[in-house]
Amino acid sequence: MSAITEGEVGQATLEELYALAEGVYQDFTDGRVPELQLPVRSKSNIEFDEEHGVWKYGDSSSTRSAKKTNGAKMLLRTMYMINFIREMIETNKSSTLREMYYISEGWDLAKFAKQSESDKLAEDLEVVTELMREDFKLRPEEDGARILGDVTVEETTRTGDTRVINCRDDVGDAGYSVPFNVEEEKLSLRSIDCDFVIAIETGGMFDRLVENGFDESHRALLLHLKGQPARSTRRLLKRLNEEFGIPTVVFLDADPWSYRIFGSVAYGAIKTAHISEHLATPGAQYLGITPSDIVNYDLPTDALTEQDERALKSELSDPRFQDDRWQGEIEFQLELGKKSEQQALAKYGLDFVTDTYLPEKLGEMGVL
Amino acid sequence: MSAITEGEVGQATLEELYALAEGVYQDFTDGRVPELQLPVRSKSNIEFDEEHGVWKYGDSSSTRSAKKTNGAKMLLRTMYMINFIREMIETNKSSTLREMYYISEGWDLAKFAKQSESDKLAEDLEVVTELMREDFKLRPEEDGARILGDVTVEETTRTGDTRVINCRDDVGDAGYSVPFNVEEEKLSLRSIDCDFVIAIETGGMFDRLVENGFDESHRALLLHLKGQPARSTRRLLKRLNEEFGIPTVVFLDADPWSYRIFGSVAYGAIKTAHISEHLATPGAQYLGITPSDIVNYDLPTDALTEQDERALKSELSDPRFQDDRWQGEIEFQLELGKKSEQQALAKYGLDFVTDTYLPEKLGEMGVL
Amino acid sequence: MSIANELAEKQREISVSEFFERNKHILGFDNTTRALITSIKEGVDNALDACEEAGVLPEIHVEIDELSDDEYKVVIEDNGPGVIKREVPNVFGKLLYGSRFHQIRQSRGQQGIGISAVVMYGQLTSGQPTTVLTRVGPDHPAYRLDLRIDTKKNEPEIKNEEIVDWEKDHGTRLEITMEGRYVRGAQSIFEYMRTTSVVNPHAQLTLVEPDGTRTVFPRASEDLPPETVEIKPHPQGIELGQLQAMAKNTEATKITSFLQKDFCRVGLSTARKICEASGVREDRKPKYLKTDDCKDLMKAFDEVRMVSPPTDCLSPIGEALIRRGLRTEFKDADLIATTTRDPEVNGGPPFQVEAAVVYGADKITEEEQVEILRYANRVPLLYQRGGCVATTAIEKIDWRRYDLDQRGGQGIPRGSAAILVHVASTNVPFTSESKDAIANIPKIEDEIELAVRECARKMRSHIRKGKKMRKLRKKENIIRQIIPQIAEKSAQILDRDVPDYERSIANIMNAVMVTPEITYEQGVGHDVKVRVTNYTSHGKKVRLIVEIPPDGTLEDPNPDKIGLEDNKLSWEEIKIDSGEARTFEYRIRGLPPDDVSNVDAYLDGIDAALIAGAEEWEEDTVPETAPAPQQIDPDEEEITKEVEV
Amino acid sequence: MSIANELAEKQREISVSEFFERNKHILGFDNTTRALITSIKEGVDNALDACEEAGVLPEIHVEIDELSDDEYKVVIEDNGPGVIKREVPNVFGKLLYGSRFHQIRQSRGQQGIGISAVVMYGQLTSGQPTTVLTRVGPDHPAYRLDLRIDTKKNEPEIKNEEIVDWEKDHGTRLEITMEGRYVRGAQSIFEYMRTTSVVNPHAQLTLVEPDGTRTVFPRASEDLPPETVEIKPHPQGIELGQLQAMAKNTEATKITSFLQKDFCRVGLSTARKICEASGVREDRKPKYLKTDDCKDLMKAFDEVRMVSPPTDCLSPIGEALIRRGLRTEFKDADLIATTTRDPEVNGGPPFQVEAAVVYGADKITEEEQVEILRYANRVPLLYQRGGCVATTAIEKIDWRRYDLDQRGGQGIPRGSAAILVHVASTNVPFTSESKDAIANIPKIEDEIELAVRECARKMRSHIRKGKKMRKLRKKENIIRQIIPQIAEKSAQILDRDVPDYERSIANIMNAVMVTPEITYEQGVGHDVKVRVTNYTSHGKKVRLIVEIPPDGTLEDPNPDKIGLEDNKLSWEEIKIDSGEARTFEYRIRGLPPDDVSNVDAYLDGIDAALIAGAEEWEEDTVPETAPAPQQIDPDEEEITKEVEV
Repeated sequence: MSAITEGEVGQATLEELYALAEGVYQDFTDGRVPELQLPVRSKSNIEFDEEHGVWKYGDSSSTRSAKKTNGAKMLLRTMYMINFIREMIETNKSSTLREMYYISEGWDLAKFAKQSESDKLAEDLEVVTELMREDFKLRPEEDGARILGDVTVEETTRTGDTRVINCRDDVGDAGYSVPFNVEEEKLSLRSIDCDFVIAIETGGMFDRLVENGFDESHRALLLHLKGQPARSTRRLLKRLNEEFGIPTVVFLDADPWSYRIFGSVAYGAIKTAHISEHLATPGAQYLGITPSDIVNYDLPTDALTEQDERALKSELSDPRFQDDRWQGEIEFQLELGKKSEQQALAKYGLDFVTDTYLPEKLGEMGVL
Repeated sequence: MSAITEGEVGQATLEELYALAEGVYQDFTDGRVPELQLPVRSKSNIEFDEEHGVWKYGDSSSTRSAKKTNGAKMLLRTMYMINFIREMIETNKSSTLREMYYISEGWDLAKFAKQSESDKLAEDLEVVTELMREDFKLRPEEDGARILGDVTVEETTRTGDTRVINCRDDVGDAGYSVPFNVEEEKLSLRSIDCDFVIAIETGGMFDRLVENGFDESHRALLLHLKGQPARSTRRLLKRLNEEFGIPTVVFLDADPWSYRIFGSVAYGAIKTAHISEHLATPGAQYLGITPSDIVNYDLPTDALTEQDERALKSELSDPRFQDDRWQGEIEFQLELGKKSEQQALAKYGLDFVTDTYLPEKLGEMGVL
Repeated sequence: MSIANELAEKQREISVSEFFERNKHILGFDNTTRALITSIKEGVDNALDACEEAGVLPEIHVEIDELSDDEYKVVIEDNGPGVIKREVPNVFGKLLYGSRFHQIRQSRGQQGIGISAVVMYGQLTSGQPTTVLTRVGPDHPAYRLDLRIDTKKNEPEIKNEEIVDWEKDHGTRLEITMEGRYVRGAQSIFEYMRTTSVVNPHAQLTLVEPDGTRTVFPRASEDLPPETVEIKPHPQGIELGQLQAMAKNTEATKITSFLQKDFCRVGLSTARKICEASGVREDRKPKYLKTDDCKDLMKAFDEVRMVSPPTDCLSPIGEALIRRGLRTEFKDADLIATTTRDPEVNGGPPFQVEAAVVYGADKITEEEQVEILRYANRVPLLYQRGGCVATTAIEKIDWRRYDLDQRGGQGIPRGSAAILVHVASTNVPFTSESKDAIANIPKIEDEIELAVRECARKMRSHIRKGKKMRKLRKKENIIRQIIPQIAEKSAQILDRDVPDYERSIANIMNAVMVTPEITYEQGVGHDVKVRVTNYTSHGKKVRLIVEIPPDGTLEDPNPDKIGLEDNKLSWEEIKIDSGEARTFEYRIRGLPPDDVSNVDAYLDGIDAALIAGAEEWEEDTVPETAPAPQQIDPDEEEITKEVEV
Repeated sequence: MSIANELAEKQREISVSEFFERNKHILGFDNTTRALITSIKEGVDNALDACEEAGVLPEIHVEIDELSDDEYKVVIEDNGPGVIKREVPNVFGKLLYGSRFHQIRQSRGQQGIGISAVVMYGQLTSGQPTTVLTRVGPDHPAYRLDLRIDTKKNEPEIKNEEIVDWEKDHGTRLEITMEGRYVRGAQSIFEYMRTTSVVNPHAQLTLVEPDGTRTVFPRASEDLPPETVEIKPHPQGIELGQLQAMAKNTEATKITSFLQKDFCRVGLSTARKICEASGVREDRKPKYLKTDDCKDLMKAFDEVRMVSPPTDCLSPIGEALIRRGLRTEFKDADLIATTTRDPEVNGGPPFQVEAAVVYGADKITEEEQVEILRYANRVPLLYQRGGCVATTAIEKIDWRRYDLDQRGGQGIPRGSAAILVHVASTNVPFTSESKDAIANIPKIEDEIELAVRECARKMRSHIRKGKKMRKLRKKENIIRQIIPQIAEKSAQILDRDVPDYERSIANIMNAVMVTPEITYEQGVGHDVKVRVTNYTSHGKKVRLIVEIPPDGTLEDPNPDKIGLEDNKLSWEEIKIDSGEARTFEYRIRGLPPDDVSNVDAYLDGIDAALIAGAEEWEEDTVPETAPAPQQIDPDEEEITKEVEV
């Protein structure tokens, strides 16, 4: 990795943002109605990017025009936000998305009504400039992941010191807390002595694998996704996979929301399809729980709710889930009408997951 | 702290649980309807415990009798759960509450319908035996806290090694992740070089204080509560306060739910009033945001919802909130009809909280 | 000439037939669909009245033929007493002519308008006369007459008349051609016939529809309704103007005999008390009474204590028959609750209200408005539901109190229920001569409300009792499974023998449970097993009593030492030890499958609080039968003597 | 003796007064409260009819005195033409006697029952005769008669008769004593008088209540409603039986002259066509026509083209008067939409439906059911709302389509609206003689539905137009604030001068906006300012036209070069540049504050798509006045010649 200084990143970001303001300014000068073009950000407009092996936005676009009251408001907010980002870059600060929402208190008519509006605008800016939120010095409230296993990282702290940490020997049983910025300039990955990475949905299961010593017994790097994983988590998974070249397996519940998590890890999330090549790990494999597991292992289940069914049907038509295995599993689950959780394996005792289930599944997948 | 071995703890726990089974057995032998007596676990039955300076359950009790179908079911479940705990203690295992819920799959009629039922039964067992969940080898799904600051701890890992960690110098910017068990046998507190502990509700604010170097500039130990704090977090706060004798301040949003958090930190939570002396930090002080702050600092607000108002009124009659300051603040807020969040301070820029607000408030409180 | 003179020249008398011809919608001829229904209704009501008056079990045949587009021939034939030839033109060809108008007794027809109006409508729309075929007995010829009405004069015209052969000994057959439209559905001839059959189980009705479909609504009871008796006006039920008219027209020459002869419930002593109270001399001639005298008498009527008028002028359907009719309609209903109110006789014509509530039938879904079945003098009311006092009385009730859904606590409730209301009266106050809706008379509304509420209360207690019993049975099931497991598990933890838990179980249930089980087999009947389990901690002496459906035959009771009285089957007292159970069995023959859907059981000898699944036995439980006509008051007898004097 | 013989002995004729005496609820005397209302209603309706027939502006005085508990004296006095002495007993003392029954024209009373029924009710409940005081002109004496009805015979009896002094030149005064109960509220005499006054602005009504309160409902219009004309039956509106009766009673001796003389819209040529089409010879004597001949004629009536019957027998209220009446009631209403349908004349008696919908008045809250105001021949209907075709027609409409709340898309909707329905007819088909509800005649229901829907559509477009305009104004406000800020901010980021944004703004709005502003000042009137802003990117030539309320006076238009035609005020065409605005002003005098609540504006010269806040001007916009009686058809004229031949 070539070393990139923060200053350089900042200047490039500002150039992109100025270009936006320039467009609006020019519209006024020419008597046109100012507008912004944005790709359509929905399932219907994502395409497979052969180069990176991930899903990205296609060519459909929508126009945000000052013709509509809401469009005009968003344009004004965009101008304010560009101004704010400029200030942060110039003073070397960063801000949470929630803080930015409150910052807008002073923006008069451009004030946001809800945080979801300001979050969305930040994403829009990413999309238009093809930059990442981190470049704008904006970060989410979300917690970063925890990892535990024999990997050594080097973190550049806020004070500028570098700190080398082994994520098994230098940390407690709770593991290493990943910072919200995991880009090279903040965190570099030194070395690893694991055979694969296993990303886990729930903390309970993460702790179970820690308690049962799965990291040592099976040479695994354990990573806690904390539900729908934060960008930094997905980015870290991507980097672990790319930089160390070891397999990534994902261990989730058997329900549509978990499949969505897997989709965002392996293929790219729809909301962040503009930066899928940075966030998605195309080689990641779905370990379980699969709908077939529900039957094969006779797991405790809950009935699918109407919402679940709608979500499953929506996934059936999702371009990312078109391969035969996914189609077969989802259709099977709809037929079954059931869902199950990873901790349901406890039905067979606390050690079943590490002694039986994971070795069997990893064996099938050729990872063990 | 005297060293207590795990084996000793286990034997004492089992004695208590056997006593319960004995009572039921005796009821049958005498032809009585088996029953359990439990303290009433509500706001109406908590009393101030002069000895520990915390709020604990009073004398009101309710009877769970096999006369009612539900009572009979709970008694059966109690028997099953005692059996399961015995097995864990004997094999030196632990389990998440969720895992236990799934374990009950094999319990036939005693199977739980929802996890909330099994969680509640575990709490009931604590109440009756006057032991803690940790003694039963049960732990929650909840994430532990993160701390950052100049404190050194020694963690006994699952492998039995001890590991010494300085929570500023040996960790990344995300801080040290506290394990789910923070009892002496797992975590001991070695030394500290801070003037006070500041417990913070949101991750965004925690990261803001980290980014702005508040730990170093004001000699503070930062602790992220993560919303309603887990037991282990409250236990840790208690231990930091007791073992190092430094002040604890709590920095939350200005809404009834945050006051409830403060109540559980400082006075003892109603749900865990049976172990308040282990979990509550009577010396903890509420720093803000206070309803007065909303007006004094002219903060952005949301209107109180009906739920908020009900919660505030309920707090007005809560025995824990009877002192004049709380009564005054809550009544003022009801009059105001508004609430506000700690990140709302960003209205005045990203540094306002560390440069102005916290120093002012800490000064008023006599901590700085 | 003044304008008034001009106007005066236009003044003319209007004949009653002209009036109704113009306003035929008032009589129920709003449109062609309805006209056809109204015609059948008037004909069948008339036929039923005639048969009952003559004491004949009605057999009524209705046939509708489509002659051409919109033109139908309607045939109504009965086995009634027939009409003597001389009266035929007046009865069928003159409006406001009849036998029942001046009688105070319950009958379907009253005004002498209905059937003549059908004849008038037929002639108006088809131009054809009506054909009447009638015979009054086997020794009399059968006559066939064609007749029209001269509406300008309200007088019949006979167009043709002959003696014909007829296979019937007696009866009447009408053939009327008219414009019409034949439909099926909620408001239809079929529906009218079906609902009529529900409350007239003694009649056999046959309907032949235009497409040839023949439907027989068979006779379900061989008993004619008790004959209603004509009564004289009661002093407390008349108005001043009526009293004046009666006084003017009486044959009596003294006030006292006038009061005794022309009123009911007035004997000599009562008549004297009235005179005394009013200050009118006993020997005054009624013809010469002044308005003020009459007013004084009216006041005295209210002051002097008098026996209520007799109620044998009324003929309610009776709760048993209502239930049977509704059971035919709602076979799977969970409950049919009925009420027959006492006749209401003070002031105005006597009337009596009956109501029923059907609950939990499949054909009425939870989300829809409840069905309302309205009857007046055993005649179903199909139209003008919203304008009827039966409906407004139901709408006023807050049904949420009776566990039905109702927006804002008023209006027609929603739920799986049907409500029946029957108003019987010597003079039902319809809102119009089309007899679609009963007028909003406060007293009638009150009575309907009371009757419906009574049924609603039964429904509510049924709903709640059902819930309670289901809960108890569930508890029994669960306790019998769980308690042994608790015992076993506690023993396992302590590594001891399993303790005896039976006494604990008895302590928990603490009730004597009665659980009936009914099985039906074709050709055999209903086999009923009633299990009585003593879930209390002590032995109990109990006596079981069950109710047997009135029309069923009891067989093979076991144990066979029984008593049977008023449809109540009771066994000898028996001791059941704590934790023990006994089973009582019997069979009921002769009832259709749906007629026995639950068992009303009673336990004697233990506290009500310890009984589950049955009622506590109380001696005064009254058997339920159709209401009997009231006894004539002794005071009534005096009249005869007086008149003879 | 056969049973039939026994029964026959009881058969009797019933007089019409006996019938109605027994069934007085049919006439609206259900209870004492209602009896009092009905009595006033019959008296006032009669008085209004009489005055209008005589061409006199009605002045009607009603007074109710409480004599004792439940006994009232009712006085109704009018300034009508009076009744000649000879006719008094029949008019007031005989049921089914009157002048309007045989006439085909619109009037309130029709059957000759109403007022006699009041007399009968009075005598029945109080025993007192009715007193009639009447005078037919200044040259005639005033007579005072006391009379009763012999209900057994339906014949009047005069009890007393004298000539008296009376200050009135002509008129009639009735004094009737009766049992009653006086109430206020939704169904009351006061309410009847008030709602009557709403649709009879030409009448002055005075009410003196028992407590002495005197209320005058003043005359609001000096014009009598257009006089209605009596017409003969139209061939397409009669039934077979009617034709037969007419043929039997005609004086004509040939079919052709029968058709011309006794029917309307039949001239010689039409009569001949009918005979030809029916195959009935022209010279046949009507008296001897057979049923089949009549049927053939009936068929021919349908085949031969005929002009519709004249409609000057009807007298609708007219949209303007309905609006005025409703505006008095609902002062703050956002909208009053009205419709007068064309008369419906094919088959049956002619009738005409008017409807109005009031929207957004404070006194009707959003959550409650809408108010329904029903009228028949200008008479308000207070009772039996649920049984009336006006209500069922409203209930059938899916009001959710018109933006009102309605559960399940049927039933009475909820919302801040009131619905008025008026049915005018030569023979309104009431469900009963109490005239509470109009019967469910499909054609009438259809017309009501169409009329109400038309108003509902206007209401919906008003609701939506309001929403649209509010949106546009909001947009204008926001755009004028936001765009400059965007420009400024983008300049700040780029560190340049603020660009000119006006052309961009014009591009955004792309409309010519019309925004009126109304201010009212006591003693001055309504000042109206209409601002027209050109928010398009090019200059536009426009002409503004605004509607002036018909009863207001226009003052000070500015600019003052204007045209005024049919209440439409128009300015000269003017050019407005892009981004510019012009203001037009005028004043309206002479209207109450609430009468001008919005401005109907039109723009001429630009595309409808570019107009905001106004309508596009279309030349054919028709001025709105009360409907004029139709012209008599020329074919009608032929008759006179024929008859003379």
